[in-house]
Amino acid sequence: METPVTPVQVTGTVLTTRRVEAYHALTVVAPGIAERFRPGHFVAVAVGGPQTSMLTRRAFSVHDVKPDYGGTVEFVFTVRGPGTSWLAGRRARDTLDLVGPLGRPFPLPRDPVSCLLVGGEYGSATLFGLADALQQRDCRVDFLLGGASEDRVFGALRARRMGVTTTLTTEDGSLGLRGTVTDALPGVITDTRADVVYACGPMDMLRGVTAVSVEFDIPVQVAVEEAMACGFGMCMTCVLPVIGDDGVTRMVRACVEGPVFRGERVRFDDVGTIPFDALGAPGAPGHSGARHVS
Amino acid sequence: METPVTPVQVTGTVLTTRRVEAYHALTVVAPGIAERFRPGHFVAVAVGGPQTSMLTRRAFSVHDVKPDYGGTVEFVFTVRGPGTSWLAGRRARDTLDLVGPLGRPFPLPRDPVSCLLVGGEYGSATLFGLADALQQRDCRVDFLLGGASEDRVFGALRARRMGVTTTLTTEDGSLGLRGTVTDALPGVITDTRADVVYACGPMDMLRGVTAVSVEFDIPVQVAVEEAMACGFGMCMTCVLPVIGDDGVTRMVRACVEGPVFRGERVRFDDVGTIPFDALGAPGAPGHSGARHVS
Amino acid sequence: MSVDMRTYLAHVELINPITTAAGCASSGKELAQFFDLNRIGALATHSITMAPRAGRPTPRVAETPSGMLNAIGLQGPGIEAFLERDLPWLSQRSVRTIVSIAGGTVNEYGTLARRLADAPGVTAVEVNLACPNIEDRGRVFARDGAASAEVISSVRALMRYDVPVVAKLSPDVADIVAIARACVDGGADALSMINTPLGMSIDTETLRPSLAAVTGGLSGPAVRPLAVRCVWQVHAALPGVPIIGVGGVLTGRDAFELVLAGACAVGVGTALFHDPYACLRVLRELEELLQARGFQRLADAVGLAHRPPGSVSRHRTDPAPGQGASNMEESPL
Amino acid sequence: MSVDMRTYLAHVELINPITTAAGCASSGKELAQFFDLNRIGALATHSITMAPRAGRPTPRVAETPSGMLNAIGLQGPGIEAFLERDLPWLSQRSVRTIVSIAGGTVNEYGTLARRLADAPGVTAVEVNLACPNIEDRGRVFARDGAASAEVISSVRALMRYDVPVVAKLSPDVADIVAIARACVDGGADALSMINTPLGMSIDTETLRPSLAAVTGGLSGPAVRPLAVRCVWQVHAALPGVPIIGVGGVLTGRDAFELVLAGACAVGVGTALFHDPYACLRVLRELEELLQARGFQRLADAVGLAHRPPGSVSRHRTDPAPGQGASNMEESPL
Ligand SMILES: Cc1cc2nc3c(=O)[nH]c(=O)nc-3n(C[C@H](O)[C@H](O)[C@H](O)COP(=O)(O)OP(=O)(O)OC[C@H]3O[C@@H](n4cnc5c(N)ncnc54)[C@H](O)[C@@H]3O)c2cc1C
Ligand SMILES: Cc1cc2nc3c(=O)[nH]c(=O)nc-3n(C[C@H](O)[C@H](O)[C@H](O)COP(=O)(O)OP(=O)(O)OC[C@H]3O[C@@H](n4cnc5c(N)ncnc54)[C@H](O)[C@@H]3O)c2cc1C
Ligand SMILES: Cc1cc2nc3c(=O)[nH]c(=O)nc-3n(C[C@H](O)[C@H](O)[C@H](O)COP(=O)(O)O)c2cc1C
Ligand SMILES: Cc1cc2nc3c(=O)[nH]c(=O)nc-3n(C[C@H](O)[C@H](O)[C@H](O)COP(=O)(O)O)c2cc1C
Ligand code: FES
Ligand code: FES
Repeated sequence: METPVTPVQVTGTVLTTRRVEAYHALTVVAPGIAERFRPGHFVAVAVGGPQTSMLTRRAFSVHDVKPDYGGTVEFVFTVRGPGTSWLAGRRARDTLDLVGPLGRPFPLPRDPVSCLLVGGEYGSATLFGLADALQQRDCRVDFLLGGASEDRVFGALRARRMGVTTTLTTEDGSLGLRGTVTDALPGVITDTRADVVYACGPMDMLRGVTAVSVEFDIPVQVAVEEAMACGFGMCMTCVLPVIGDDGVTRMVRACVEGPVFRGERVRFDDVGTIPFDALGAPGAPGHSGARHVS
Repeated sequence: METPVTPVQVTGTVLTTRRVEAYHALTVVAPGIAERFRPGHFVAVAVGGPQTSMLTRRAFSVHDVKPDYGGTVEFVFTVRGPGTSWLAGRRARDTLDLVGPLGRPFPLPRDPVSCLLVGGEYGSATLFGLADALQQRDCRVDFLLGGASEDRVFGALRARRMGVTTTLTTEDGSLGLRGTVTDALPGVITDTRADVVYACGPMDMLRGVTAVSVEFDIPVQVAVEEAMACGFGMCMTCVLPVIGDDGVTRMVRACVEGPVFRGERVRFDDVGTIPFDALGAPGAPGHSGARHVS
Repeated sequence: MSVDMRTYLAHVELINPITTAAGCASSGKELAQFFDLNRIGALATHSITMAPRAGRPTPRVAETPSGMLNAIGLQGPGIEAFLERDLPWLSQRSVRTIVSIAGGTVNEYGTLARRLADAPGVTAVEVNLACPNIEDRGRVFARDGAASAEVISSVRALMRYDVPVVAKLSPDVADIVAIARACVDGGADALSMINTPLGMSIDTETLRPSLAAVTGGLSGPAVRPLAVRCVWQVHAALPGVPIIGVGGVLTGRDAFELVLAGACAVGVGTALFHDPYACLRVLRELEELLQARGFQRLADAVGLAHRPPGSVSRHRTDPAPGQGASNMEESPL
Repeated sequence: MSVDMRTYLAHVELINPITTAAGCASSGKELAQFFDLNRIGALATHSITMAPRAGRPTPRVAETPSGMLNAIGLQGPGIEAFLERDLPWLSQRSVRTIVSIAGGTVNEYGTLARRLADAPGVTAVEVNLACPNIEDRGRVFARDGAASAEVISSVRALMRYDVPVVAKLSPDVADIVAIARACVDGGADALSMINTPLGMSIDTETLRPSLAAVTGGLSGPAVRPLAVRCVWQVHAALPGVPIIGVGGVLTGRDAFELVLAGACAVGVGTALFHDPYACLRVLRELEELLQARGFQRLADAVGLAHRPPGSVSRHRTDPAPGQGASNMEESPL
């Protein structure tokens, strides 16, 4: 695994805002983040401006970094709640407060292997930087991107430009194959002779992608999305059960130990629970009686 | 006294923003408020935008109403805390949520008397609409405006255009007479043969202006400024001790019973206290033991 | 199809669950400038005391993050003026009126109840327990189950039997359920929660407390999580008792949150200072939210978040239990 | 001229009053990425328990207006791993460390204290009393003066005499002063307040509690008025006891507010999640505010808002009382 880099806090100027299908994209001047960026990193963005009632940062994968203005960072997002709807209202020349780059990036193969990059909805955004890095190492890159409908498949065009093959799926059949990326995955793995799978998207999708990859016995790296409050390892909000090298399940933080994990190590079925055999689980031998009221 | 009009809530578009010396002025399209406006009215403005942590509205005297776009309202303000600093960042085409017109306006004399309008700092803003109304009734209008320094005297130019005479004072002597409006008042009353005084400004100034007017035995109407949370009579935040027609002191709400009062009725020295002889004062006969913890 | 928004405070039907919070709509006249008070479930008065009260000195209010502190000190004209002037004004307009009362002794609360007993136009009496008990070194009634119960049973005994008595509880206690239980045992027909927890702020310019009264009650969205928790805990323990949920409601979503926690009515306080139409807006938004989620009746949503996950049927058509369905916690589904 | 920012927790000098709040800076390593931990007064650890703990299921956090709810459930590696790994890491870097401990019984707290007694690098022990007492039907220690006192005296008895024991109090009690007094009588050298009051929110999409644990602790600026009030009340009653003020501090102004109320140190919690540099920023802003108001020493501002109006001298040059001047309430001026 790659070692984490030191994140920095940057108050950057919004350079451009644009709509990409159902998504919004913001490009922010943030040299300190851009120079440290590696594929898989995310940023944590303060929302709401001065005197806002919204305290927690919002996490977004970095879609792109560019050298302009000393270094810019772009992220792509969908409007979900009040924070993202505030972000959607930002205009060029507004300032934005980012912390990043955060998280462990995607590990890159040493050899020029064949890589299948699987993305669901805005999860695809993080895959293009990865594709770049892989291609620089002479890896073959194929894409499998999906979404609920045509406008929710992110990056189809760019994938078509970069990938040897690009397969698209939509649940309503409005673009590409009807169904999910998981449905299409076995066929694509076979067709592309993938040696390794990288995936980013909703948990359900990552579970499915992992299951298929395991069946094909090829390594799979997933970038998970867990609700976060800080993004840099201090609040313990973003934990999920992951099996360590020693076979022990621990509740690890998606923001610093992740967001990228080896798929088969993530106990997807137990996400949102404390598995009884996790280290320090209630009832486990030696578990402390202490319980904080909150 | 004038009877209050029914206030309305309006989400209006900011038409123009401008700086006037040390002050900011915002003109907002708000027909419902403009058409009901009478001199002395104020508006209560929501600040901070969606998801703001600032709940209470900010009160501002109406400086001007114009018939453009169905009716616009202008107010003038100084940046004090986070609410006014947010307002200072508004630009044309932003929207603003106003409630108004609020409060009891200035009572107008029936006869064409000589009126002296005394303003301190941004308190002057409310006097120009009044001057208009008085001149329409063929009253003579003179101005006496003051502030800490030249840039804090609001409306000197307009006063010079409208008033028969205009006297300016600054505490640092940077404009007009050195001193306060209260210092200059006796001379100006004598010179202008004022029959009535109207005043708006800080409490200290209103106290002084009232004292001088009482000495000269001429009626004085003051528009007070008390901290407010609602502006329309529901929260009981904005009370001050005022003597009623029956001679009894009551804690009355500046936002609905005021902001305009007859100067001699306001117990300026007791503002910020509950005078022992006020109706319902603690210790007063029959005073209830009940005390709400907050 | 519109949602049936009726609710019950004990046997008293309200056309909808939205009320003003006590002390936040003055005597009602001010709010009536903005809309017809008959359109909301009920209007709660400010807390009425025996004698006229001038209240606390100013500054009385300080803004805090997503909230405000107030120390108004129950300014009001006293019960006689209220009965002569304010209550008739409301009752002539058929405004459903929850009369809030406040006293310094058990006796004083009782006397207030007796004075209200034969007044027309009292829909319910809400007992503001957040007052210091002058017979117990100023210990606040609401922080003491036994004292609260004593007040409630005195009021219950003296109030007309067909007028529900609502106990208004404060959150700054170690065990809200114990206090709620004591009030219900004392005869409370319903509970209202939360009153403002005690807070304070200091002006860093003057280096002095922001409020003349030093401390004040904290209200607004900042306290909503406390209100939701109190309503939740009390509804879980006393599922049959109607609860007026109060605390930080700005939107229909917020009201819905309290309803899901177990409130069958919702009081809007601080929001009124920001938006005089808040009650109507909250009502409309709540109805829209219920409708969007397939509810036919408000009653079906009361306490719904208590059900185990997965058991929530969004399209109930079965008749709900009699008393405003605030005991749905126990119903099988 | 710069302000003398030193402060004291009992006899222990801190170079400045800013600490992290327990549980908000994890083990310290994460924060150390952003700045040198020696620049703040002290780092408070998350609450250490006997055994490793996996904590609560997710979702563990919900945003609320100007605050957040958390139910982390004291996830941590347990005391042994802490002593082997985390504490040495901190002490090698000479980071002044306030070790927070949490237990389910008086005994467990005692055992934790005994394990810490001979560990190097413990600047102070903070006793997190917001844990259910499994020997008293899960009643939270912090809500019960006697139980709190028992825990504190057990910890005080077993901890090294020269390491101050700090009692961390919760605001959701009827009488914070009574609890504070009990802790001081039990041997607490200092107090820390406030821990998070219990709150809750409900997701109006899923119709279920937002947190897996249903209820959670409310933190952030929303609770600052409660923190200021608690610090004020306790400082008024126990002016000689050093207080770490915690709750909703985002800026130097907020820290100053707690200092004026009576805190001689200030913990920064939730703000760290928003701004990893919050401690340094708050420190700088606090120093600037003090300087702008003519203070030469932080100690001179502690509890200053308690003085009668008009008595505040902004340019004190007289020496302040020995123990961190937290008893200025009593000094004449
Ligand atoms: C590593 C990572 C990368 C992400 N990348 C992207 C991206 O590239 N594009 C995109 O659109 N979204 C992305 N998300 C999800 C994004 O963070 C949430 O959609 C966003 O925080 C919602 O904020 P809101 O104010 O609109 O919603 P609200 O529901 O109001 O958010 C309230 C709180 O919950 C947290 N929260 C809510 N949903 C999520 C979630 N799904 N993940 C994390 N925190 C959540 C927020 O941070 C906030 O603290 C990513 C999340 C993670 C963890
Ligand atoms: C009837 C009336 C007319 C006014 N007209 C003007 C005007 O024309 N121009 C102008 O610059 N100012 C005017 N003020 C004062 C103006 O309301 C305050 O300056 C403003 O509310 C400060 O808000 P803030 O967020 O900047 O400060 P903050 O101190 O952060 O405000 C916090 C809270 O205190 C209240 N508050 C603080 N100071 C005052 C005050 N002096 N008066 C009322 N409420 C206060 C605010 O409404 C808010 O609720 C008027 C006040 C009143 C009562
Ligand atoms: C200015 C003000 C005055 C209040 N007066 C009373 C009162 O007289 N009686 C009472 O029981 N509660 C009173 N309250 C408390 C409210 O009824 C309500 O319980 C509390 O404010 C929480 O609701 P909110 O957040 O919607 O304001 C008052 C609150 C405020 C803000
Ligand atoms: C995520 C989180 C974890 C916390 N963990 C602990 C803890 O382990 N021990 C403790 O005493 N307090 C804990 N607290 C409470 C904080 O130390 C602090 O008392 C409270 O959050 C109020 O301060 P704030 O508003 O600055 O966050 C925690 C708070 C949060 C938000
Ligand atoms: S989001 Fe705070 S630890 Fe991961
Ligand atoms: S400001 Fe609310 S009553 Fe005057």
